[in-house]
Amino acid sequence: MNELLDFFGTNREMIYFIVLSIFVGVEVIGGVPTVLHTPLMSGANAIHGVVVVGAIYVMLSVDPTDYLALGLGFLAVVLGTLNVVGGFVVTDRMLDMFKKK
Amino acid sequence: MNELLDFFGTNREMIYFIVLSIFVGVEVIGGVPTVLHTPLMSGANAIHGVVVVGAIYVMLSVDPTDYLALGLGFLAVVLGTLNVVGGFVVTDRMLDMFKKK
Amino acid sequence: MNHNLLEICYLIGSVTFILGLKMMGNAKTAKKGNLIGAIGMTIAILGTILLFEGQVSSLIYALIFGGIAVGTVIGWTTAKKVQMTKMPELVSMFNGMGGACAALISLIELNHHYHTVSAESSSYGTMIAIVAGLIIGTVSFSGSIIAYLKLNGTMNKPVRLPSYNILNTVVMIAVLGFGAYFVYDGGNMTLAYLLFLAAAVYGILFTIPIGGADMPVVISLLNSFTGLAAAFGGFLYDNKVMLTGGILVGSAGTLLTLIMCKAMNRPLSNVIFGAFGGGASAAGEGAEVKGSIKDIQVSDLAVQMNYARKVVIVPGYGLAVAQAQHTIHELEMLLEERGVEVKYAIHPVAGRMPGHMNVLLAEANVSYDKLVEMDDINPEFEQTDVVLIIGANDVVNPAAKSDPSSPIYGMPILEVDKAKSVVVNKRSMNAGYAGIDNLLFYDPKCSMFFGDAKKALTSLVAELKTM
Amino acid sequence: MNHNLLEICYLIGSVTFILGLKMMGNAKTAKKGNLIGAIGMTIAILGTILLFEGQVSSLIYALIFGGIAVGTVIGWTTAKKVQMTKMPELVSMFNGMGGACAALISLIELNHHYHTVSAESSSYGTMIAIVAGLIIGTVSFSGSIIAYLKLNGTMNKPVRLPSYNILNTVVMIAVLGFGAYFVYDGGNMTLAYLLFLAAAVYGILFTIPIGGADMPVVISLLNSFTGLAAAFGGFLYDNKVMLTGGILVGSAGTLLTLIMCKAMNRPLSNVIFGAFGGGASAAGEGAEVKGSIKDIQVSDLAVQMNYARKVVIVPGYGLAVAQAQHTIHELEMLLEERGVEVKYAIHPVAGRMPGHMNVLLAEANVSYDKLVEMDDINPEFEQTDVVLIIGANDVVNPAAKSDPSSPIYGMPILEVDKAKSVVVNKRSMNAGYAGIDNLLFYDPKCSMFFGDAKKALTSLVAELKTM
Ligand SMILES: NC(=O)c1ccc[n+]([C@@H]2O[C@H](COP(=O)([O-])OP(=O)(O)OC[C@H]3O[C@@H](n4cnc5c(N)ncnc54)[C@H](OP(=O)(O)O)[C@@H]3O)[C@@H](O)[C@H]2O)c1
Ligand SMILES: NC(=O)c1ccc[n+]([C@@H]2O[C@H](COP(=O)([O-])OP(=O)(O)OC[C@H]3O[C@@H](n4cnc5c(N)ncnc54)[C@H](OP(=O)(O)O)[C@@H]3O)[C@@H](O)[C@H]2O)c1
Repeated sequence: MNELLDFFGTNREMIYFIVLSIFVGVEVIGGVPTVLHTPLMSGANAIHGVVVVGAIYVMLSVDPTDYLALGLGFLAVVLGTLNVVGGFVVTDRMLDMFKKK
Repeated sequence: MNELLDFFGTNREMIYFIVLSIFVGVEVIGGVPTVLHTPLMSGANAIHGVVVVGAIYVMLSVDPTDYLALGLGFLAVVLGTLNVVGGFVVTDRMLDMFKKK
Repeated sequence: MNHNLLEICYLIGSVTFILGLKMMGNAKTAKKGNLIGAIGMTIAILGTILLFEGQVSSLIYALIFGGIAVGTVIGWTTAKKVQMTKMPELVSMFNGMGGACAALISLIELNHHYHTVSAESSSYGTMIAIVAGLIIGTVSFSGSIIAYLKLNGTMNKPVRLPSYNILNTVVMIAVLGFGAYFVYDGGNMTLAYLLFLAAAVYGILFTIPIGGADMPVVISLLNSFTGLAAAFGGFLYDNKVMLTGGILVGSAGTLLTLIMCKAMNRPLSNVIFGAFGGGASAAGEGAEVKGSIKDIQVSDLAVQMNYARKVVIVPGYGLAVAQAQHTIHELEMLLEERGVEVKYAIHPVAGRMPGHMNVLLAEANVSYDKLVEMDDINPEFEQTDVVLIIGANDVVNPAAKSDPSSPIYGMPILEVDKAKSVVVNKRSMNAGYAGIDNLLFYDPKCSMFFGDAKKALTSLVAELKTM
Repeated sequence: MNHNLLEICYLIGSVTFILGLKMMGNAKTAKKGNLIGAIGMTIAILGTILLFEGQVSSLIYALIFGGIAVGTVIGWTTAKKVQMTKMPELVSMFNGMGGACAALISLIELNHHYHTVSAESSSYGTMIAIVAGLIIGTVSFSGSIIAYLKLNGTMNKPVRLPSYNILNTVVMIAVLGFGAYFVYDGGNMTLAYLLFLAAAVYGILFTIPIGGADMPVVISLLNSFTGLAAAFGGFLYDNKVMLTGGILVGSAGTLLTLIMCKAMNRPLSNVIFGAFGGGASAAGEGAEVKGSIKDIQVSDLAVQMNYARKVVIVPGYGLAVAQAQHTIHELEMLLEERGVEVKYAIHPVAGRMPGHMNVLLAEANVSYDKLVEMDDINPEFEQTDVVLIIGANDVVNPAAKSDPSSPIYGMPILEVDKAKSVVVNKRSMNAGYAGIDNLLFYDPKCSMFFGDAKKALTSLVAELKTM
């Protein structure tokens, strides 16, 4: 119990950050019309591609003689970029379908 | 410019906190029907009564021989409580008007 | 340990504020939302007192609990006793109290600062938070008092000092400059009181030229000011619940203010710098008035209503002024008994505050199902035999649709002219809130039924009863 | 200095993600919202590379830029080239890539950890973030690949291992236990690979029993998993933009999943633990089928449509399967030329993903104005002469309104039976997605026009042209 409280005390900022972000995420989606669900899902998909930032960061700090890490890191950057670029482009194409002609 | 950057660096958590809170505040209100504006305003009014927490805190730390501070602090607690209690009760009464009979 | 527990109380408080506000945005959950907010507030307050780590004299505890007791009793009883129609001024008053509380905290902190700490020891950040809390809290306080007096009728003419817009801007800049100097210089207690006074004067100047009818918007704005002041208090003490509560109300209040303005189809600047808020200025340069008006006798009206299949009542500000809500309910029940279908058409900005008509009619026990919002009732007018307009004017003014030069052009209106016949009750041909003529009254379908709403309706009810 | 600048880039990124998602919720601003998100992402990525403080070998720079180049080229071209109807599987694939990226980061961190740091030096917090990222990212990865294969048709039968619900739960608990042990014990590289494998197996087991038609919901769920994995990466590096992006998608994705389930009137547990997702199980125990069905000849149908005043087309999953969107558009234009008013009635869950019909018909250049949503078209059926249903079934099944025992009871439907006459095109009397009978087909007003949608429509168009 005490440990939990301590944990709370030291991570207060982080906890508020998480709670507020969750609220923003939930609120931002509320009341979206059904037809937009698929593009929205696709857009959200592109946004979690931000994980590529982590991949880049890890590459920047890696030991340049650790070939395993270099290889995995390169793969991670490729996959993350795929997620980001593919995600945004596909979403854009989907949304093109919703414009009035 | 550099100072601004430093300020940002040291207050990063706070800035995220503020930005996210503003988003939550704005999102939470969006799409509220007109008839609820007055109770909502009144409810928000009660919530900023949380300033009474500051008044209590200041009282708890005040020097008990500083009569000016004691007087002002007492007044602050009274006014803040008025804001809180009056605010919630009035809102509740207003909302009673919106219930189906 | 205690400290961490307190932080959890504050987290709970913050979350309840968010959830509470969210739930208040929906008629079904609103009451529960308000309750949840109140519970969170109680937890935050009790936590602050009970989990405080440090030696506190019993005198101070006595003062705190005494203060809370006094505030609770006064707040509770006033809130319970006040008439439903006086609610807006009460909200304004409570808002002012919150602002004053924030200002007092700043004064105490400054007093403490000059007495016990060497002037340099407070950082700029702390000083900015203190001074900002003082200025914003005070403006909110004095502004709210003026708003209260205006809604109350004590101060019912907008006071327009010569070139008050320029004057106000100058005073505002002066107050801000004073505040900045205060932070920079370190200040002293005399200067602090002067700053308090200056801010109070600005709050008065800010509010005084605005017409009484615009007060709901002003109160909403001052509401978000108090939120901001509370947030600065949160900075000062690194107190998260004050921060979330304050910022939440600050941003939500600002948005609400803008939404309210939008519903009236006026920009906020127009409200603050006054265009027709006074109710007399900017009179209609609208279309020229042609045609003549037609009176209707109470006996004819009674017959017409008695034999109608469907009657729609359009209540407006005049109904509230005349306090005729009970009489209209009586009329409605009488007609329903005789098989006439009766509905109320509720325009979103009828009256002088959002939801004014709902609150007013609910007070008279009118069933909520009978109140139909604008968008839902507009298609029904075509099947309506008689529309009875009681003390409403702008909300049925066709100029909003047809005359681009009209100040209310673009505001959605109740399309009463689609009904078979329209009867308007008001005391004279005077304009409404926007100060413009209403061509509806000259429509051949429309007859006027002059008189104070309460008296006129009472005579109508009496006449109907004889039939 | 650089570091603070980077933090500002991250703040910009976070704000654009929020604004972007918000704007994507509205058809008017959606495209702009997507663009804003992409700009923020670019800023965050470039900031990370250019503002890095430390010595980096040029090999690493080359690998990073190379990786980005490769990813961009492949991502861009696949996304541009893919057929509109294949979008859902592509989204699933990209989602899997993100999950794999998160898992790889964790593997690299672990590798680094065991090679250079003594095992104790990483705190539990760090270890938890690494292991959670590994597990969640991997589940999302392998699950998305299965979802991809299912949508793709490569794996089109739901694979039901014996008592798979129990099996899955056991595997899930085992993986979680393994992860907890790993954190507690400190682990080693072999264990890490084993954990990766175990998580991958769980991802497969989780997705494989779910029917292909439920994949949109599953993808949405896996989408929020990847968000969570990204957020754990954010923890690890105290990286705010990964945190906001990840948490945002995690919470928004979860909500979206629930909303999608609600639109289908099924609880999420029902989707995951499978009830009728297979399309064959839980067949209709609904009302007994009475009456007989009536065929219609193409010539009769052509006459009927030619002389109708108003025709409403109800497209469904079968239209997508038959790829008949261009033919239906041709039919619509032909009828319009002859003075028939034609509209499309779009049910929110027609097809197999939200907005499926919009996307499909837009591909064939059908004007957006002709697509009418359920709530708006339902009141219009009374004035409709012919309703032509093409490959739709559940969305017009009256059991949703009348039969409380039906699995789709409570789902809002298109009320086609109010129209003067109804014609249904499908290949047989087989059930739709929910696997239940449809009494509409036995309605005296209703005739069946059997055949593959594309062939049937082509013959109808040909017939019409001869008239
Ligand atoms: N609801 C809000 O939130 C809000 C807030 C601020 C401003 N407003 C503005 O207020 C206006 C509301 O429109 P409205 O149609 O309700 O009111 P209105 O346009 O202000 O008209 C009210 C009418 O009631 C008549 N009246 C006054 N006292 C009366 C009495 N005792 N008996 C009978 N009639 C009486 C007046 O005419 P006589 O003098 O001839 O009797 C007047 O023309 C809009 O312009 C809106 O923008 C609304
Ligand atoms: N939209 C979403 O987000 C989503 C996601 C998951 C699940 N769902 C579910 O999917 C269902 C959608 O309803 P729906 O009415 O669109 O489809 P449906 O109920 O699945 O019915 C489709 C019908 O199309 C016919 N069909 C298949 N291939 C055809 C072809 N080549 N030519 C002509 N007809 C063909 C089938 O009958 P024959 O075999 O006799 O031809 C079938 O009865 C709902 O139950 C919904 O809950 C929707």
